[in-house]
Amino acid sequence: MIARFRAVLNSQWKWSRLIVVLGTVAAFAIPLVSLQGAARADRGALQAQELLRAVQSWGTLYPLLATALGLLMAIAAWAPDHRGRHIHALTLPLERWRYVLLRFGAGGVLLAAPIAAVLIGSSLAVLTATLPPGLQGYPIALAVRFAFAVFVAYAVFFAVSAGTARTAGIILGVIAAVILVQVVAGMANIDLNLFGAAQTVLLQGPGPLAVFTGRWMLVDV
Amino acid sequence: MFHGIDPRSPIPLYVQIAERVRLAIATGALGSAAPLPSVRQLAAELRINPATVIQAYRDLEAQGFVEIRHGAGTFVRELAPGRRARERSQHAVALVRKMLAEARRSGVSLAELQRALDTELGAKTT
Amino acid sequence: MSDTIQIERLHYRAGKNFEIKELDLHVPSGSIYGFLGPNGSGKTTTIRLVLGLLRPLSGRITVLGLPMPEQHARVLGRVGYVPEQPHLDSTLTVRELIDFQAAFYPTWDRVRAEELVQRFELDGGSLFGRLSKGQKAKLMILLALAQRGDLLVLDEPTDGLDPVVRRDILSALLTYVSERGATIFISSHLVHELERVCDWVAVMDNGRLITEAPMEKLKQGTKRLVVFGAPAEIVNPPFRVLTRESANGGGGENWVVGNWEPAMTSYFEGVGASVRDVIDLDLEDGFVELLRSFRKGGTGR
Amino acid sequence: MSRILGLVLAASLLATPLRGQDSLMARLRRQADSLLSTWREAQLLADVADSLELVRATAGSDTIAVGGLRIIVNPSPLPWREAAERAWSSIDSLYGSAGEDLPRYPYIFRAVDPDSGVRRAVLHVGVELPWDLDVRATTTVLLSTVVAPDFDAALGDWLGAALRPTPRPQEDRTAVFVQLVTVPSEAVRACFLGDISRCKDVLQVGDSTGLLERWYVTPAEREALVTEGFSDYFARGATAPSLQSCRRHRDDACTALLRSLPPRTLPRPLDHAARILLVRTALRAGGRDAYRRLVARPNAAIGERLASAAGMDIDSLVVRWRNDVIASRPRPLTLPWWASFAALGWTAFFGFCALRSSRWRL
Repeated sequence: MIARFRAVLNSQWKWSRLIVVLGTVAAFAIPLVSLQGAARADRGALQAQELLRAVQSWGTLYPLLATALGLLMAIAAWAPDHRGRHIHALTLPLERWRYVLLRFGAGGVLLAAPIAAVLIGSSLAVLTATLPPGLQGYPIALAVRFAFAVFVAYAVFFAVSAGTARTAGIILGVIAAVILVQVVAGMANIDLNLFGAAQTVLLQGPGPLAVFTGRWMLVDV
Repeated sequence: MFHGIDPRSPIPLYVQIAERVRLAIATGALGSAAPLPSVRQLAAELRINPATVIQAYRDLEAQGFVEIRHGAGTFVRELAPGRRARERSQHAVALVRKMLAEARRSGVSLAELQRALDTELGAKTT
Repeated sequence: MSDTIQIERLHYRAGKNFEIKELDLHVPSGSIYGFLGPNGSGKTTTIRLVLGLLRPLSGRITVLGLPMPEQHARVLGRVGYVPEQPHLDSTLTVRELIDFQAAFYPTWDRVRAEELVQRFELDGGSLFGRLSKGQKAKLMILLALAQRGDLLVLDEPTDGLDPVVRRDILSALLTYVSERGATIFISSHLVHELERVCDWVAVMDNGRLITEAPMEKLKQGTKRLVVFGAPAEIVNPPFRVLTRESANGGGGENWVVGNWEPAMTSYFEGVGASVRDVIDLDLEDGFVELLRSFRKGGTGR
Repeated sequence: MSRILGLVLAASLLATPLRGQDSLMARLRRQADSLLSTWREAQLLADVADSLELVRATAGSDTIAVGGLRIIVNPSPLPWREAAERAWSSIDSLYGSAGEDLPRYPYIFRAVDPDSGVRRAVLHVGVELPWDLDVRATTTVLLSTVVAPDFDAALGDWLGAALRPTPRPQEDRTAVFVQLVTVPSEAVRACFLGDISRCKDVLQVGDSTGLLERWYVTPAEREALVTEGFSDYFARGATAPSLQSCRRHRDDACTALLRSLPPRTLPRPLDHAARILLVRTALRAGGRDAYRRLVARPNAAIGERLASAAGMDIDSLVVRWRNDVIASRPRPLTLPWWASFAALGWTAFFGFCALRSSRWRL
């Protein structure tokens, strides 16, 4: 089983090398850059407010990076199979779900690099920057949130691209149906707020995307 | 020795191979106790089914020309002196029979065939 | 002698236009089984059904004694497969593909793999996408052979390749068979190649199996007869009449018959006809005649 | 009123011949007299109605007295008794002995069924509230209606907000902590770091001369204050040029602008939460009569009043206040615990969906 996992990992690494490297560099750079500019001690009392604003604006990059990593890794995992119409994978001597699990695990392992980069980058940033009194760095909390975001994004896009065109079609169909109903309701001015409902389901509460919203603050009170 | 094996001819391949081996033995190209090529080697070389080669070797063994020693391979047996001559004459008869069938099919009369033979043989002996 | 592949009453339909009905097929183990048939006759579909890539509507498929596609994971471990179109990823190098495949087959034979790489002069570092058609075919054969499987399923392995490459591939295949005694199920259009190599032949057309017989029996049993004075209707002959045409010039008729034995000429005297000549047919002529008669008459076996 | 009359006259002149001129004036005067009498009558009626209303509002409802709190409520499922006890405990803790003066007038509440659409007589006195509130909500209603007894204007101006008992003091402290850390003022930062005299400045309890320099010490702060806080206020008219020069980091221009602000409009660095917390700390430290002492001398300096209320000098009070604030750093807002499980759950769920990806794809 280990040999198989290593083989799948190597092939996945070859296809997603660029994504992982770029992702890692970006994940390492964002925290450093976000603190570097704003942590100038000479701004005196203004430093705290400016620092928080900078951290807040840079903070929006983490969920974007996480989504991009998840999407690209999922595509890198399945594009070759789709090109070969899955014949090679289906002739391998293992059950389908085991093969898919290997792919999923390989992608997960490769995604560990950018996550580690965020942890190291943010810890480094917090150590090197002179934080104004009262403000504290939360590198681990940020890294953990980033990790969950990456894995949730990866799982979502992995499920969509692993499925046959039929399942992808179904998912897109559902989304299109929701939009259509909302538009029709809008025209017939029935006050049916599907987007609002969908938003609350997906974003707030334990929805899948809840981990994306919320405070991506490397430094906070 | 095995060039010109024709898989498309009606004569089965194993018969053709056996014949070629017998001919080689008859003409002395294969001395007694000489080793025949191994099944794997001959099959790969002629690109034919190994089972065909095996069957040919078994026929030869049945006819007493070779002996198969497991693990060591196939070797030509010690033949009685007259056996090679008899083999050669049988081969000649087979050749003539084939020539006659070919002549009949192409409408050549026996007399013309006889004359052609004499001139060909005459030219050879002088 | 048990069969490596057994298909009983297989029924499969893909879309509206193609269907395999009531297919029965038996591949004896240790044999080299040729699978002949025009394009679109369902050869590749049958192969995919055998490998468990497709799910039949009904019928039973047993490969190496195990039911397919239920036991596909265990069976495929002992089956080497070379598809019609290359199915490997073009962005991986030859070395990576070999290592990838090696990890999935417990019986992988690393020595043979290296030896074949030398023999086929494959460059380990080059990308699969950049290999020539011949090299791709060689690599796929290499992967199939190095698995040390008991069954090799080849879907037109040497189709469209130059003679040199074909020769290398065939000899490598035959060496393997003679060493391991494995079974080969080979589908091809190169009839001469099959004639030379196979000891069993099956002919398939439009989703139905026309005939399945040992090579010699099929070749010996199919003859063209020059017949004179045969009555229009002949009553249940011991052989099977494939086609019957009046020869051009010279009043006789050309018959093509199947399941022929030399002794059957006596039947014609009984009917008041005479057999002027019995002409042997090679596999290709036999195949063509079989197809024509099957399509005209539509009779099965 | 005369203008409209003029108009009416003009209109009538145009519309009718001149002969009835004097009869019009007589008629208007008679109208005005009758209006006056009806107006006085209405006045009498209103007084009667009010007294009736008072009687009606309190008729048939029971009064609940807890400590100094007396409330009159109509029968309803609202948990008045328990809410009153809770409210009284926090009122007492805040106002201490001054709480006893509350009963001078009772509070009237009328609970109504929130679902029923039936028209109800409008209640002019007391508070109307739906009766589906829980205890906490009812307590909050009670606390928000209770007005701090004899709360003087000086204290109100200084505080800038109403002083009300709160069931959850901890939230205020964390809010003040966040301010101490983030407010862009050197004085506030010094206070955070421990300089008590700066704390007194920003709380405006010490010497209140030269507040601008005390509150906004460095030029950068002053410039930031002008450009961010008052940029549109100064952008027009005479002050525009000095605004431009202040933007070009000319501190004298910024300072001049800030000085030109009308009194008490200079924004205080800390908002009312800090000062309310200071008062609470003082009342808590001063025991039961602290509130009475606080409101005893309305025209004394805020600092002295707080000190007398707390029964200690102003510096130690500010030290205690600061320690309270420093001690209540907000809990780091990391990922809530359930979010991690939710994320893992969703990852597993979608992973499982992928596993179900069908094998029959050809």
